[in-house]
Amino acid sequence: MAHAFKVRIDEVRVPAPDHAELIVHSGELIKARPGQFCHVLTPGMLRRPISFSRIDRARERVGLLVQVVGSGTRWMAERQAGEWLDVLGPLGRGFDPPEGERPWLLVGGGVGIPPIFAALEAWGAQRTSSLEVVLGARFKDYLIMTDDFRRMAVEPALATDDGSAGHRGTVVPLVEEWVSQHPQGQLMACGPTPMLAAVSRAAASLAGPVQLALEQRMGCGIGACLACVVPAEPVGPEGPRYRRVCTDGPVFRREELVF
Amino acid sequence: MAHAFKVRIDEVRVPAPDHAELIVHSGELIKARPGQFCHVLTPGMLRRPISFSRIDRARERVGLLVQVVGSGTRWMAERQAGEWLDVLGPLGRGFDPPEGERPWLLVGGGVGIPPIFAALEAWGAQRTSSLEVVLGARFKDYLIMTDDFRRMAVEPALATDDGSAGHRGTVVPLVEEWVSQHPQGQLMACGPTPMLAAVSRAAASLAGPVQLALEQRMGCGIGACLACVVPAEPVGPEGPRYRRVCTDGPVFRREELVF
Amino acid sequence: MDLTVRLPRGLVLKNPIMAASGTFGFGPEYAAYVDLNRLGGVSVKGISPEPWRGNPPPRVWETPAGLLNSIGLQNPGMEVFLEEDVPFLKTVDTAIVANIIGHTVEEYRQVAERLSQEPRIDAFEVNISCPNIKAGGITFGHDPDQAFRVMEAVRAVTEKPVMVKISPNTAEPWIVAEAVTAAGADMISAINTLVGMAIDFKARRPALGGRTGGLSGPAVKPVAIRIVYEIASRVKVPVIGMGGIESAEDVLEFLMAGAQAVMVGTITFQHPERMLEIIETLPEVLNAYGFASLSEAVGAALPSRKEH
Amino acid sequence: MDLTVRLPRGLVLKNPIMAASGTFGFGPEYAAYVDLNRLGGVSVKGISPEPWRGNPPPRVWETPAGLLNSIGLQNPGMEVFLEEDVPFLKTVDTAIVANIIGHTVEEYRQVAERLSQEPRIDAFEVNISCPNIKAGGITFGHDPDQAFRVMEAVRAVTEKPVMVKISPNTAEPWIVAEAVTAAGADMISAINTLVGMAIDFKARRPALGGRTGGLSGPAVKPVAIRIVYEIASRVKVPVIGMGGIESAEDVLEFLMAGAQAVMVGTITFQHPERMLEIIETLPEVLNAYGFASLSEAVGAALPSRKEH
Ligand SMILES: Cc1cc2nc3c(=O)[nH]c(=O)nc-3n(C[C@H](O)[C@H](O)[C@H](O)COP(=O)(O)OP(=O)(O)OC[C@H]3O[C@@H](n4cnc5c(N)ncnc54)[C@H](O)[C@@H]3O)c2cc1C
Ligand SMILES: Cc1cc2nc3c(=O)[nH]c(=O)nc-3n(C[C@H](O)[C@H](O)[C@H](O)COP(=O)(O)OP(=O)(O)OC[C@H]3O[C@@H](n4cnc5c(N)ncnc54)[C@H](O)[C@@H]3O)c2cc1C
Ligand SMILES: Cc1cc2nc3c(=O)[nH]c(=O)nc-3n(C[C@H](O)[C@H](O)[C@H](O)COP(=O)(O)O)c2cc1C
Ligand SMILES: Cc1cc2nc3c(=O)[nH]c(=O)nc-3n(C[C@H](O)[C@H](O)[C@H](O)COP(=O)(O)O)c2cc1C
Ligand code: FES
Ligand code: FES
Repeated sequence: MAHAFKVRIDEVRVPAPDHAELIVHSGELIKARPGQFCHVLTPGMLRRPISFSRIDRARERVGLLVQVVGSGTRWMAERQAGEWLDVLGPLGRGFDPPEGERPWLLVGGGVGIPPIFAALEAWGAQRTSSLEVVLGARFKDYLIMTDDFRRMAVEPALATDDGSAGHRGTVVPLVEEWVSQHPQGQLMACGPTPMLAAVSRAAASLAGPVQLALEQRMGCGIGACLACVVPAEPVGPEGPRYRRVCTDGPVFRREELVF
Repeated sequence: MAHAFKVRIDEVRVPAPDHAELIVHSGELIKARPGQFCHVLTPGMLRRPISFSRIDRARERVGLLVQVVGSGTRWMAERQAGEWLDVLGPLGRGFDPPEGERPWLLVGGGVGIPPIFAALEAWGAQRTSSLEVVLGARFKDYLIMTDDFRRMAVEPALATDDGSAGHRGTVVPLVEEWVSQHPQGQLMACGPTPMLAAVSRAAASLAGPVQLALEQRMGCGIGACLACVVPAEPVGPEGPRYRRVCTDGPVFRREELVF
Repeated sequence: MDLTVRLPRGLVLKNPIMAASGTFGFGPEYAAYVDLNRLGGVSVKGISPEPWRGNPPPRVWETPAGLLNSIGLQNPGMEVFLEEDVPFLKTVDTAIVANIIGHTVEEYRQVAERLSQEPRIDAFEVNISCPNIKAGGITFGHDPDQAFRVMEAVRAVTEKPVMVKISPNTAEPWIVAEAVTAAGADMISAINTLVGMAIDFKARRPALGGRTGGLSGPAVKPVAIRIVYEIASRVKVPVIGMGGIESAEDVLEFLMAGAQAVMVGTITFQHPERMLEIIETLPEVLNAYGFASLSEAVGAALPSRKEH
Repeated sequence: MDLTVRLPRGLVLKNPIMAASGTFGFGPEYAAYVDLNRLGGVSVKGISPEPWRGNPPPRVWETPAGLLNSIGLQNPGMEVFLEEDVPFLKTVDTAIVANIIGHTVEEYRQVAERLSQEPRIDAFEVNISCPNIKAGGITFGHDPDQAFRVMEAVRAVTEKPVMVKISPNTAEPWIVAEAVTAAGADMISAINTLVGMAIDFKARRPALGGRTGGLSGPAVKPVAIRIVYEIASRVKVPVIGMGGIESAEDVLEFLMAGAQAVMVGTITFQHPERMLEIIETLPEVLNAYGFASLSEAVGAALPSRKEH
């Protein structure tokens, strides 16, 4: 029977100001697919959904990379190696593996970068076609994990809102350009909802699958409470139907969603 | 201007199972009189009122001896030397010093023992008349501070509910006996309200002052909220008047109270 | 210790701990985490005759020791429930309570009538107290006459045990409890959520998509205890208590205030296994406070009990 | 940043932070801890024509993120207040709000008339919402007609600014707010405490001497925000918000929900100096969320403001 369980924090890294990556040891969580998440107990009323930033099956370690935005992520960032986290997971629908022949674009924005890196780490080695990565953030310091991508021999294209690194502005023009050059391509993206909406529009013409990993405030994390919904197809007379990020997602196909 | 302030815990003692005595360093709290208290911040909504178990002016240290009965006292008992407590105090009306010529009885029950010891420590050395101490508790282990009394060269008479140390039963028969032998005596007592009610009755005939230190659930601790009241004289047609333990007490004269 | 609870019309719970409606899906969702066979019962998510979409997201927001939700009773309607969830429920041995909702008296009647034919449903919980929908829902629960009419319509179409779920958002919730008891309710469940709101500073608007939401969790426990106590003091039928339960001690508090059984909601999101832990520790906690049996604790703090 | 708040009938606050009635005594009690000259104002403990004894102890009980109290409006009566506390209040420079209570409309009139003669009193807060007394108090606050009559009687005897304090324990608190505004109230203050209860396991009875109590503290903030928002959306007069404020962020939440100023209660027991800290940090917090002035934040989350 599944249950909440405790995992040991092996290591705490500080990839950027206001960020922390907890490397936790767990034979259970390494079963995760990139794009899945675990639901972490913090002192608040609700658990916090956090994606996996890396899934190291060999060493039985996964990464949880958080940006401090409130009480729960602050609490997580203050943990020390040797402490334990209470988690539920892995949860949700992750990314489907890339299709072998298609050019492949990975797009990450802010704390949407970690699951994108996890996808690259999981499937990047077996790729037979071209691969590019586009990362965006508010400013330079928040462009996390770029060294991890480089270690995977991928040089990500960068965009920052303030131009402090890479292109000034969002990732969207970079995505548009790639789409126009790779009409047969496939895409995986994770980031803030407005970014995903723009990426979804930009990628509408792609022949391959466009997979988007969404965020939404969650209650249970396991499909019972219907808190974590996002507007989805089909759109009826009353409006779009609502689907759950925690179990129907976080990863959806762009055709499934309504932004 | 008075304010809440932080005091350093110099030492944590474990005088009995489920008890802890925090020895804190503070130039402010040593101004306290025995019977006064400080209001300690714990994770709950309200501060916890705790009396002083010892007031060492020379070394600028006071003792806060708690019995674990709930979340706040448990939190206090888990503190370590070197940590800090946030306190308001000293607060309330303490014991008046004993009158020099009168035989003097000190009565402590359970966690009412600490302020009784503080009174002995403060005034015991200057006494010119006889002094006796009666201590009571549920069972042997909860008879705290007896060694402290002995170090002051006082052998306390003991009573436990279950007879595991000293007389079986309450302190009341011991008090009655002392009262009958010392009609000119004076008395100070602290303990659970039913014990104080019985002591008050037993001491009704004493010629000297009978001072009783009461407990009540508190809000502000400084006289503003009227939470901490106990029934007091005068009794009007509607019943007794209510007076505040935090500022009118905790120490009252027996004539002031209605049990 | 025997934890069995015997309720009207032959409704028997293995123990007094049930999952609260809306926090436990239709049953299957938590089945991977909780052995449903060990629960006293499960009150499923509110069911209407037709599917309801629910409110726009965000639908939950944390507050101090509490949770605001504006799910808006999203549900696939009674037919989908019967087809997709009841088969699973037939495989588990726990009391199944169908929480029913409607926009009109007629809709309540419809769903009660249809689900009454399904033997797997052991009881009804008539939800006239959900603050998250505009028509129906809470408006029935704030007016004793309308509440009476809903209960009367449900009573006419089912012989199964029926409880009515009371809103805490009125000055005197027991008036509605008295009205529905007069209309034939076998039990009262209390409380549903308190109406509340939070502001999203960045969006400069109410944080929840539905604007207001229902407040649940430990924050509301004192309000719930008081309402259970008042209803149990005034109404003859059994009361099922809920609101903020986190521990076996909290369960004891509801029992002493007059509840015969309880439901556990919000805390399940944090700790899926908490209900089972509560069931395990309840006998110890009862003993620790001097109760030799479950029934001894029920109503122990009520004035009537003190006079005995 | 200028934090001055201008309210009806010339009532001016240095800043929007006032001490909530019943949590700050009559003023002198906290004077050793808080420089009263720095506060926006102080609403003193409820004052009746004659002394009130209050309820038997215990009078407070902790709950999750909340506090239950059943003080029962113990106070020495208006004459003692005038003699013993007003002289001290004359030495401090902050707005003094007299919180007034009565068992009857006539008693409200009496105390308003008598205190109206005292120049040191800057405003009245008519408390028709205290859950801790049997007659008067909350019963006026739950009935718009009775609330109207209380306000009408007070209005007839004073030219000072008057706010009426609203109970959260009804389904539609704005109805009472509308009634008292029609009777001449210059402002609304909201909320008073929610009715709640806790059980003392050992005593096997309700924990508070007064049986039920009023729930305050962070637990109630979502209920308070919603009521302030609804009243501010419906009523033209300024709203003074309160309920669970712990921080400058909480103050901003009330401002955005439509409050022009706030009162701070329960948290003062934990941190006597918290109101001053809030006053100091409020400008930073306003700036952090993009508000250049206090008035910009007021009502920023109201629907009417969004349409501009
Ligand atoms: C599937 C999924 C995966 C995520 N993966 C990551 C990740 O790898 N790294 C990372 O830093 N963040 C991730 N997030 C966002 C992360 O969950 C929030 O930043 C976090 O919950 C904020 O909690 P807090 O207590 O710090 O903030 P607070 O604002 O204090 O939280 C209050 C409440 O709002 C919820 N909340 C606030 N922001 C969000 C948000 N953006 N999404 C969902 N709930 C939110 C919290 O969970 C909590 O219930 C993910 C979100 C989802 C849904
Ligand atoms: C003037 C005074 C002096 C005291 N001195 C001591 C002392 O030296 N050592 C000691 O161990 N205890 C002392 N007490 C009792 C002590 O305050 C309580 O045991 C303590 O507050 C319990 O807190 P808790 O969180 O552990 O218990 P909980 O039961 O979890 O507390 C819940 C609430 O009830 C209040 N409360 C519970 N029991 C009492 C009580 N007996 N008296 C007052 N409030 C209570 C708490 O302060 C808190 O607000 C004193 C009480 C008073 C009034
Ligand atoms: C997310 C959520 C959804 C809910 N949905 C329903 C519902 O569909 N029907 C209902 O009667 N109550 C519903 N409730 C109310 C709960 O059943 C319960 O009455 C309330 O949450 C108080 O209990 P708790 O504090 O243990 O959660 C819901 C509560 C929550 C938190
Ligand atoms: C101990 C206590 C006593 C109170 N007494 C009064 C009172 O006399 N008059 C009144 O209008 N409100 C009274 N209140 C209510 C507060 O003024 C305030 O409305 C409520 O506590 C919510 O604010 P808070 O959560 O910041 O405390 C009292 C509250 C508490 C906690
Ligand atoms: S968080 Fe509960 S259904 Fe998704
Ligand atoms: S605790 Fe507030 S008056 Fe004593």
